Amino acid sequence: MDFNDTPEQAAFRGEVRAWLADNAEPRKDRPSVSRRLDAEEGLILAKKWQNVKAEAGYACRHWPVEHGGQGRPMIETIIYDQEEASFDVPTGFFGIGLGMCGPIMAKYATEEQQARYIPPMIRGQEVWCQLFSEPAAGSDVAGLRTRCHRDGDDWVVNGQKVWTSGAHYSDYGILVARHDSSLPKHKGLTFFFIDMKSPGIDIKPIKQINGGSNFNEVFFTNVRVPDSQRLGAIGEGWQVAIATLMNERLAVGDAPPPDFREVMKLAASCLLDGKPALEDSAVREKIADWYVESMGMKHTKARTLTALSQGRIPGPENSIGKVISASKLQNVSSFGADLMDMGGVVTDPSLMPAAALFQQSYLYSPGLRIAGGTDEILRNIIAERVLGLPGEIRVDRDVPYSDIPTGS
Amino acid sequence: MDFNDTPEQAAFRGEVRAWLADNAEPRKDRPSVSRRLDAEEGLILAKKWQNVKAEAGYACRHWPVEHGGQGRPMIETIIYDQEEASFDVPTGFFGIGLGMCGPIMAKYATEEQQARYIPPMIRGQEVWCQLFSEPAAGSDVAGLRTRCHRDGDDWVVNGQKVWTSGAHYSDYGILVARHDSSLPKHKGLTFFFIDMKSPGIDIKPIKQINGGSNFNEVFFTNVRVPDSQRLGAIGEGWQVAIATLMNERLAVGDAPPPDFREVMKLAASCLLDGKPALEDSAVREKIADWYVESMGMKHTKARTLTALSQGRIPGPENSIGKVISASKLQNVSSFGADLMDMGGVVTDPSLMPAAALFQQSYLYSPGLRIAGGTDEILRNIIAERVLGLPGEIRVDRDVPYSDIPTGS
Amino acid sequence: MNFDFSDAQKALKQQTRGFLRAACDTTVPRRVLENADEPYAGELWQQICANESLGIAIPEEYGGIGFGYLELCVVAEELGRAIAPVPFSSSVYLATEAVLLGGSEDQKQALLPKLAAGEAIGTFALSEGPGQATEANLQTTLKNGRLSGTKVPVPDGDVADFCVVVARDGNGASLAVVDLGADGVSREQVDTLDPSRSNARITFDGAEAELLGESGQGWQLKNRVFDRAAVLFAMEQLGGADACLEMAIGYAKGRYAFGRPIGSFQAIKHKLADMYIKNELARANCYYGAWALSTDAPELPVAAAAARVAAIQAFHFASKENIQTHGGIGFTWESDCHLYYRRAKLLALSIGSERVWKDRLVSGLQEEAA
Amino acid sequence: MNFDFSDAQKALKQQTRGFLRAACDTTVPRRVLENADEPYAGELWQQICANESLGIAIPEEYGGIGFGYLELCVVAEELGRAIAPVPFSSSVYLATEAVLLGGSEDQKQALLPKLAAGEAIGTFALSEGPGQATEANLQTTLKNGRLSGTKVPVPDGDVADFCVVVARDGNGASLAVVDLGADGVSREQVDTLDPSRSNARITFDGAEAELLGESGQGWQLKNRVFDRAAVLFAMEQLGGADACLEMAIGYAKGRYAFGRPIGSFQAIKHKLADMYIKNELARANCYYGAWALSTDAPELPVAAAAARVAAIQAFHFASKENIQTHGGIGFTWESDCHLYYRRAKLLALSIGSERVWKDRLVSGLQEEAA
Repeated sequence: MDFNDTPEQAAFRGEVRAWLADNAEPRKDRPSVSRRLDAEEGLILAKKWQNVKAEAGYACRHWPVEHGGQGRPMIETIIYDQEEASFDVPTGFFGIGLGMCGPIMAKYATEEQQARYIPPMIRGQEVWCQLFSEPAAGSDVAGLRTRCHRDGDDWVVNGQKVWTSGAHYSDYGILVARHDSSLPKHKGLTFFFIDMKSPGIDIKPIKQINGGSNFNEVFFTNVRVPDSQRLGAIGEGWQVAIATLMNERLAVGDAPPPDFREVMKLAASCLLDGKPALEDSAVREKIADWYVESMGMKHTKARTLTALSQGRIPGPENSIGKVISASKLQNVSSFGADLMDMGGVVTDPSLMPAAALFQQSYLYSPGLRIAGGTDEILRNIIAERVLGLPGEIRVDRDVPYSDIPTGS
Repeated sequence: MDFNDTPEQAAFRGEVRAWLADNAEPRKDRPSVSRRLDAEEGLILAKKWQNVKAEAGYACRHWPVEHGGQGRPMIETIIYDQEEASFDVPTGFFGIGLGMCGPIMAKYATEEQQARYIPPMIRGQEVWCQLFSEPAAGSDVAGLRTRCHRDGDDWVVNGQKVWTSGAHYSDYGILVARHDSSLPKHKGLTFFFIDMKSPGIDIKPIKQINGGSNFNEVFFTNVRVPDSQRLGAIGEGWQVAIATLMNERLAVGDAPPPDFREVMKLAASCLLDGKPALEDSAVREKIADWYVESMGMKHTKARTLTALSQGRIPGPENSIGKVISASKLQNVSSFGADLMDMGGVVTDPSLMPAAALFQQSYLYSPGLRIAGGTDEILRNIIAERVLGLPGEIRVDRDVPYSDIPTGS
Repeated sequence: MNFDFSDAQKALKQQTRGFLRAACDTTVPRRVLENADEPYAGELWQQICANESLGIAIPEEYGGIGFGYLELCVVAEELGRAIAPVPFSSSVYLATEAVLLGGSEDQKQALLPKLAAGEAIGTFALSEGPGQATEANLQTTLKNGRLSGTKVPVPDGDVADFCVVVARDGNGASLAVVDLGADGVSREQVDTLDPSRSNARITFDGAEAELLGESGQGWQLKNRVFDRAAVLFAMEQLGGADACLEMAIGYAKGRYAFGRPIGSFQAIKHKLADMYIKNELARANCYYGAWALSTDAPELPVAAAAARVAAIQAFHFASKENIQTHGGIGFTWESDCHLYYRRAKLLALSIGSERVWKDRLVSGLQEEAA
Repeated sequence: MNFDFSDAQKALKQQTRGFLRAACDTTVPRRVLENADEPYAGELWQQICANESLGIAIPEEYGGIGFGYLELCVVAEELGRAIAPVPFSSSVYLATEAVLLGGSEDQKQALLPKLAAGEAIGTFALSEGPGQATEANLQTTLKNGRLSGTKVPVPDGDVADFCVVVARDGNGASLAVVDLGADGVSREQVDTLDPSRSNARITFDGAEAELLGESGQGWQLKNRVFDRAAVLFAMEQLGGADACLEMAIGYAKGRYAFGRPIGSFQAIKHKLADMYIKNELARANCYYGAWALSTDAPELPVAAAAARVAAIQAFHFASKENIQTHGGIGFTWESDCHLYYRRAKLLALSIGSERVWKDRLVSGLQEEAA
């Protein structure tokens, strides 16, 4: 065991650090540039920065050269990301494109399409989104209802998608739709990439319970998509979607703070019965629990990085991350508010410890337990794919889609 | 709301109290008579006491007069039991007979059989047991394999039952067996009462993980049962069994100590970091949690008693009792041992607080989460029968029993 | 043994539920939540006044209808179920109880009839910002009948007519009544997790105030008020928790995934069973607390704490797992899930958090054992 | 970044696993559990001695093979998986570490070669009965080189040749080495939750003992020994937790109810997923602890506490829910479930309970932050 870089990795890290020092500002103890700006300004700056990175060869460094990457080992991309995290650079718009759409284009699109679409994606010139979930197809993605039918060289799409992050600023999107309802649900799906500026696409932001709007509803009314933008064979949409979702699960990041650190800080300044809450054993036990969870996830990631660094494929251990971190965020938030006792309901940042971070995350955290796979679906996945337990009894597997009970 | 007796109830309570004072010793701060004696002696004394109670009209007071009861309201039986709990009387052998077998005999046996079997049951002269569970049919009781076939006026039973409490000292038992494997599982069952001294019955005690043996395996080899001892029609065994199990769930008692009281006592005498553990806030929070659960169950029972006292049928609220109390016992036990720190593993009663009660219940409590319905089955029952949620998808409902997958 | 509400109390409950179903469906708390200009639902408050609900537990001699606390508990449970956006808890559970327990005859005569009629809204101010308020760390002072200091959050402090304030004077903690329209009082709405119930930050700058109860006995008096209020808050929380369970059951039955209702999956079934279990534990403890409140039993401090702890736990769990049961839609503003999730936290922190009440509970058990 | 064991360490792990699968299937701990006369598995212990496992982390100059702690961790994980009934933890994690950390050159020369060869079994005595041992409440005294007092439970105290004892002398707490065969020592087996590992009650009545480390520094030295032992105990617990998960998965796949494997029900699936999650959290913390132990990193106190806490939680959960997954059969003596349930509690209380380690963890974080 050795937490140090190899000489080669250390050299690369030094190079990156130097380049970042020349090209960006170190992070300071204030909101990051992305949080200081509104989304529109943020997007402009983020596109610029992504282009600078790409020019220097640091964007998607592990992607093949012909796609605009450098064909270097994955660990170099990770080292770059680790170093970039110490700098205050504008980010946050390209995760879905680079994490999900790029890899799927690389696998299924023609060479010409790859040459056309992937380089601008890497350079931040074109933003991509993902159109899978529907109002009646959340955990059960394959139950989706959006229809498509062939019309000449085109397909015509009608229906509704939901939970599409970035739909309103995206140039392109990947989409799965149902071309045949008489086939079993997983067999009647076909996959496309689409131009988000196509006529017939209507985008509405969704207001979340915390008041923010990170997601959209997207409505399709006779939207025409050329057959050349089909990815995979007709009826092979589910396999393509599954490959994409696998990429999504790898891309899921850490939960945002507060975590045990913020609770410790709060508990040091809060009094309980006249003594600092940090001396209270019930508080200490909670901090220890969350520390163990946080470090467990951190070191689990280190195991994954080790595998990547050695050119191996990571094991299933990463699957536990979101199950743990989403609930932890909700519990930490609630606990932090409770430590503030009767005053814990106030959300005015100017009046509150940590600028009301605990209160904000109390409202935000329920979404983390749902987005990207609910707690329940993730436990199913761990049980079936990692532990090898048998699947659910399925009533919807071998019948025509149109015969599956929907309750309506 | 009024926790006092009605004048009539108060009069009855006074009468009972006086009678008990004349006929029994008050409970003292030492193990009860049943715990001081071995099972054989205990049984002899318990039979005597049950007979004394019955002669005085206090045994099964709410049962009809023709069965040996007094035809009085249920609340009088409860008042008697409440008062008896303050006296050190030998009990513990008649719960299954009076709680499950008696009511089912009263519903399904002939008048002659009722006259023959119920009065000696009430008087403690004959002990009954229940033979439902099997090695391959635990939570799925209806999956049982014990076979019976008709031979002249008799039925011949072969197979194995398990988890039968008191089989070795019982005179009679109730039994459900499969008469036809070509029918769906719930339809091929028939119900009997049997003489436990019949030839071909072989009883072996089961040793539990705590070293005790409260249960038995019972093997049946060509055991003959007269058709006259069939309860319900041929093929109606499941309905009879279900009616019996309903009685069982009402009869499930409180979990034994330790509870919050014992934790408080322990915490008052144990030091943590040099101070009484009872001053430690993590300990106090646990005590509060368990107090709330205990009182919640106690007051829930009071709601049930109120319904019985008013001649109404209790609601479903009692179903929560075992789910809560079994896990609580396991958690309290584990916590108590932890409070004793490195010394908490010792089981020698002479060296340990509460005579090693916490250690004993650590080993005993896992059984409570399983016996009489596992945590999982009970949550299913609450969800389906109380909350009205839809049932599981069933693959074993409408196919011949012999076609149901068994994994072997 | 009669551990049940009377037929008349049950009828009152049904009647209140029917009234609130008509007058306060979830569009009403949502409207208040979304409009900063509407601190509470005025027309609903008028109807509640007209129903004489404010004076249920106030003796007739002071303008109330003198029913009793079991009746008040029944109404509280229904207001909680409806997540009613009105200053009922501040005015009835806190201000009224404080005056009843600590007020002089003159104060009772002056304040109670107005509270009973809804002519005045009262509230109670303890908290002085994030962190547990204790007798030792009180910053607000009462000197020569003048209050100075800042209280935040004060529930309904922006709309109340008067406030009972916990302050420090020469003898320790004391309670004082202050007219919120008086000179030296400034107040502003403060944002909270649940904007359907308004809260204020109130600054006293030498505002005239009148002692309520004995000087130096304010902390004990506050504890007695909070013990009584704890039962009533717990009843509201119980009602809210039940509403969440009903909502979750309804959704789980009607929402299909993988060709079957999601309520047929054990993960959902057992989640809702756990919700039911917590709600039943809360109900049993709440009803016992209601009995102890109504009879002023010596068991009240422990019974109130147990009701409060159980109800906090039940509503917290039910409101968050109701969102989870709904999945994505539960995280949207349009869904009603968040109305309960917000209210659960607001009520959980009113009159002190779970840990404070757990500590009081165990202290009470120690006193009983001593 | 290389957060992984080396190929050689992995090979040692496989080899140890293979050896224990053959030499220590569950009939071995069961035999020791059922026979009071067999305090540990003698022939297994001989094989472990022969494999030179006892001296893995002892430098060659003291008769060990001087591999290092990562190798010892790997062996500990496998011993834990096999719930091996041998005095390994007492002799290797506790006695050996105490001598290595606190012993004089003479003491090292005298004791380590015997420990490495298995010619002597050592152990460590802190607890003096139920309740947390602290420096202030130690009753055992060391005066003029003589020990007096009672220690219980002492792991393997009935079979060990010598013991490191925490005692009070004029300068505070000190460690002392005592020959358990000496005059003034009486010992008897004491019943515990896990009879597959023997424990003793040892009474010292003026027994001759030799100071280990400086007088008055015993508590700090004990803490350093326990920090190191905590990682090794945690590795054993991790192995045990993994064994429970494997056992539960196997049963859930093969046991049918309602016409389907019980592992196809979400209640079981999610229970086993939770077991996996806790085990993975424990694994990550344990491996990090192993790194800190092997490099004697300044992070060791916090890393050891985190490994210990996570491993206690994982093994506790896995051992109890393994019984639950098995249902009735899991509650029988014949099933192996209880072997793990007992061992989980024994290991959870050795060297101090979860709460003690949580407190150490947070204290360590406070020191790091200071």
